[in-house]
Amino acid sequence: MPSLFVLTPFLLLVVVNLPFKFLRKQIALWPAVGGMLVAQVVFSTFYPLNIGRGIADPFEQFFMFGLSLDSLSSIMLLIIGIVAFVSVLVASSMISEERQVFHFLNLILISVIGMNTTVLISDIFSLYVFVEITALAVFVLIAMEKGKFAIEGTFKYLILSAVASVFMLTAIAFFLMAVGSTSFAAIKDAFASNSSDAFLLKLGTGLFLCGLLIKCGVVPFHGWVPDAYSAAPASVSVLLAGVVTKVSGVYVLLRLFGTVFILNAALQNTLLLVGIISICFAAFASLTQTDFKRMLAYSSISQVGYIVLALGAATPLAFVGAVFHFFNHAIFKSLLFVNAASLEKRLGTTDMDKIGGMGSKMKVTSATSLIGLLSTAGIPPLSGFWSKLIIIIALFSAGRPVYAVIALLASALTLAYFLSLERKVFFGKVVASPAAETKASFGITFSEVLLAAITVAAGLGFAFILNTWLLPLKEIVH
Amino acid sequence: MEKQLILFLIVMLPVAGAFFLPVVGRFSEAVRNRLAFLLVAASFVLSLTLLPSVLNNQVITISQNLPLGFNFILTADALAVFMAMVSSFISAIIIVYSFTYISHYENRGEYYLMVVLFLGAMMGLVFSGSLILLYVFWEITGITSWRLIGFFREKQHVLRADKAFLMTVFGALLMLIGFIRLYVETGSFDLQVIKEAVKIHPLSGLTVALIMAGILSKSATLPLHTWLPDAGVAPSPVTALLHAAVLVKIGVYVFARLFVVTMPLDIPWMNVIAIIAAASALVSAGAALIDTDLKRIIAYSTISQIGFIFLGFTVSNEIGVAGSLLYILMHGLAKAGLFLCAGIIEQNTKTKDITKLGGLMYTMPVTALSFLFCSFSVMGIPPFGGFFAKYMVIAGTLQAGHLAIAFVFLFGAVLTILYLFRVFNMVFMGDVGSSSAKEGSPSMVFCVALFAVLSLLGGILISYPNNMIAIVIKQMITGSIPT
Amino acid sequence: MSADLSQLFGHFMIAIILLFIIGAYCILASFNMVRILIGLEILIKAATLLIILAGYICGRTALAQTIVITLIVIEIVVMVVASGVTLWAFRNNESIDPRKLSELKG
Amino acid sequence: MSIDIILLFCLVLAAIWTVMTVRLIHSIIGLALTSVLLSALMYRLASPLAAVFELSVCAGLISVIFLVTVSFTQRVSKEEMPARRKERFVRFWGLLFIVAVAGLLLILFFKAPQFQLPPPAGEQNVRDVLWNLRHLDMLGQVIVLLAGALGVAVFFKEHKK
Repeated sequence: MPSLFVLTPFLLLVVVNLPFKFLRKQIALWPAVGGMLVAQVVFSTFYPLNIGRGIADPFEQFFMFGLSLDSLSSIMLLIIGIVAFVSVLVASSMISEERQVFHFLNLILISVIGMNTTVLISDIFSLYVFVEITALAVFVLIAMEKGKFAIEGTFKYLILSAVASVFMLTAIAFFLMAVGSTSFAAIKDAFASNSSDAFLLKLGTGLFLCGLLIKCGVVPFHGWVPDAYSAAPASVSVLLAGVVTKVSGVYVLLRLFGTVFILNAALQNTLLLVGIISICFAAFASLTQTDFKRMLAYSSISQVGYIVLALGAATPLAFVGAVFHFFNHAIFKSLLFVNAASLEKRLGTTDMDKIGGMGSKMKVTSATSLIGLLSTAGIPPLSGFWSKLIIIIALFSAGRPVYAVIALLASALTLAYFLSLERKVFFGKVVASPAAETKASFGITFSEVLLAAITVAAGLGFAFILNTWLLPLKEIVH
Repeated sequence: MEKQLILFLIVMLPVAGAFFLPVVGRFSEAVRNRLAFLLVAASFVLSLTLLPSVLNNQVITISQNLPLGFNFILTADALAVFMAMVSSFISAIIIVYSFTYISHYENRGEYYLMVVLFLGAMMGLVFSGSLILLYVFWEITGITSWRLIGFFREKQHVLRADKAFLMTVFGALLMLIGFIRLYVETGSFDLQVIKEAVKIHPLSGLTVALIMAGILSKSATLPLHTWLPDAGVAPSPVTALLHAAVLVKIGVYVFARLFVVTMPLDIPWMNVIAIIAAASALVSAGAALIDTDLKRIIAYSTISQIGFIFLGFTVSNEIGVAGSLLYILMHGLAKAGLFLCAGIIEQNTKTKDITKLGGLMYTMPVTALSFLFCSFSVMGIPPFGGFFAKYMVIAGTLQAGHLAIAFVFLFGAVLTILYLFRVFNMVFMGDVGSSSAKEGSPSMVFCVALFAVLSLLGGILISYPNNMIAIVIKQMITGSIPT
Repeated sequence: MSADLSQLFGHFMIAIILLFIIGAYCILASFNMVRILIGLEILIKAATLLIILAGYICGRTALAQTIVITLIVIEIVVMVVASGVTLWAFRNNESIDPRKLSELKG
Repeated sequence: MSIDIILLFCLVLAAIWTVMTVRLIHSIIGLALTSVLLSALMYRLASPLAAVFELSVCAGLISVIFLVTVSFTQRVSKEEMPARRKERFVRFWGLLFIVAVAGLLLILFFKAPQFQLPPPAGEQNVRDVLWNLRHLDMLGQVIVLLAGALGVAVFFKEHKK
């Protein structure tokens, strides 16, 4: 079963690249990729409900992939499916040139393969390989239009990501040296056995953490995030902000530091500190932004801070909260980036000083952005509230009340900058825009409504999500 | 079983129904308006049907266990039903008033959505039996009032709406910290569990202070009161709803629910809160004396009266608490009437500045009379309802032996009389200021007159509410103070 | 044996750490995008050497070699993409000085 | 042991030259040289297959890529050269100093044996490992090459249009 999530997109990738003219027609390409992603969403939803478990994996005999599917992977697959689907939807209404469509879909497929494999893997080097594949596909995606900003954003992202990779490689080398293997199980055993190579393990953990913090884009290493997010084309920024940096940075952090490595006190404190600084610094930084997408990027840094903070608490409940926040954040941040795409398509800009009074003209965008913003700020009953609440309760229970209080009060800051955004963009006087005003496309409107619905549903039905995916996580956390 | 269904419907009808209103509004405005009224009225009628069993000392509970102790619990006891009836009744009349008031503005669909959702959230808050549910509904009222204050979309309005939202959310976050501390100490958000746990381990002062911060911010009491006068930019029915009937009473109600019923506070805490309430009452009464904006004056008056309600709860004897409950009812009726009058005046004269108004007595006599009646009730002049409430609160204070505080409040009451007479004098007496003024639409005037009449009847027929409150008190006090 | 390996490890570590310093310095101090990529290459070289060394020390040279082979394939593709980006940065700005890129942002 | 130390020394020197040299072409040649030395070290560390890969791909292919990039982008006139040289030397003097100090410190640090290293385990054939145990990495290589091909298509092909 797990290898299907890798092989299906791979087969599709091969088919798309076969030299038949009719296969390249847009009419065949969009539905194929979209359908594949919908299938992924459906399967990853049903799997934890015990429906898909009976199906034997026919490929397991031929390939020794060593993939494993647990509830953490399955919720990640769900997120990847949803966000990639939305990104494809948005792109379908923004890209029309045939060559570009072809490139875009190929790269999307590659990045989906990369992310799917990343979340299923149980070997630390293969993990690196697929994180790198995802990153590569995304570099090309961001730079695809080759504008000045796009190229600059890509270059910054590329260099920092490569430096992060070097950190991770060095760490992998130390693990190999200490353990003699690169599989998660062996590394976990080495941590548990407390052998004489403890120094090498510690060194590796520290280096890996550095690499991952760059990939996550949390505060001391956040320089590339706003550039890359705002430079990318609309559909790509949805993918990038929604899943790519989350899977290749935050997921790996969750997987390794939550379930494989054993955190000592110093590491916990580091994570807590990095988390809280990210939350506060990025929230303040976003207060001063004038570009919609850059503001969202800083908000993203701040929200990732919550996940890192929860990981620092190092309790199963905090881990549950972190994964829940991951899910919510992926959904509502994608929603907000789709809103930005909608504004960009309509007005040709995302500069908030040049936009105003769109509330009456773009009703769907306005309403759904409100849901996204309130959810980000953690206002109940939307989904963001529950995950933040769990994280904060976990911090309290773990005996870190100061961090909990700061994290909670930072939501007021989040609310403040989002209210100012809302005021500038959707209320106030209508500012005349130079670009021709076109009607919002079906693809964008549909994805806005879809993501907003998921946000509301996850808020009202948080119990279902907790019971299905998240509470079982407590077993895999040590 | 059936009672539980009713309880569920009281909350869910307006909450879920609200979202259909904009959809219905696309086809027919009239149907939407009536549906909005029906949803709110249904809440009132259904609460009324719960009354007999609740007065028989029954407690109706719906409980659904959810993971991590975030249980969904609705509890209907006498206090909750009383509060629900008061707010849903006032809201229903306000909706009738807004049929014509709001009919020539944009975004009507959003208006009805927010008002009905607000009422639904209020019902949920009143009946919620777990802290987390209470917090959820608390924030929903925050969201809806934010959109309602910024209803006219002008820059200044939106800024003030944001300010109100931020202040209440900040307070609510502090309160949430208090809730989480309780949760970590007792392992549950369930009020019943907490009630038992608190009997063994008394509350820590920090938790009380944090929760109080939330309550004070929502009920616009002294240190956190500035958002309320600014919120006067909202449409008048909204301000009536927010200030008088529902929003600020949330804080008072939660105070009663948590600190009178569930986990009674110590005497020193009660004294501190009484002093805060006294300061709040005096300062805002002073502000009301000098302000010239009609709606701001009434808003300051609300802050001042909220002080009285707090006072009644803090003395924690039967007569004081009964006075506070009566106060919630009477003040709600009278203050809603005042705001709706202000709405009529504002709409017909296009100004809220009382120095520019005058002589409206002759052009809008019914409104003038209603305003006077409602003012009498707020001032506490017998035989209006407000008199009995004020009398009982101060009597309770004296009975508890707080002579000084009672005097301060008496002074506050005198100030109330002063500033309300000043307003009445400047708006309705004297020369005819603007000639174009005329009486509002029939349905609006009817609503105003209804509130005025009810304020009077509430006083004359004081025995009916009083009997009911007596039962409520019995349940509250016997539940809270073990004898 | 153990002491021998340990000494070997020491010598190699000195060289590897120096390579890391050189590469990092090159990335930080260069005003040319191609030079930044060269610095990156040196960093990756150091990591490669470390992996091979690790394989040798723990006696899993086969594993280390497969890892390095995959790593080299990834490395070259990264460099191809990075060169493409550099090329377009030059076409957009007539310069491959990263300082000029940052000035554009404002 | 001694040849290893000489190779390591040369490796570091080559890297320094790569970074310090003024002309980009020299830099690229220096990088290739570094790769060659690295591959020799790999051979010494019982990893011949990886060494061959390093030699052919890194020393060969990457140099070619860089050369192509430089030939597209490098348009420095002859007159600018002396100024550039001066600028570079000023900028990189710090490197020499840092490397010297760090080298000394590291030599002192690693003098005493620090680590308890595990004894070498049984050896496996590279082909077996690559083809039988690490299918996922093979798949990864295929996909990475595809991504690279797309990158080439996006960045280099459009130019002809």
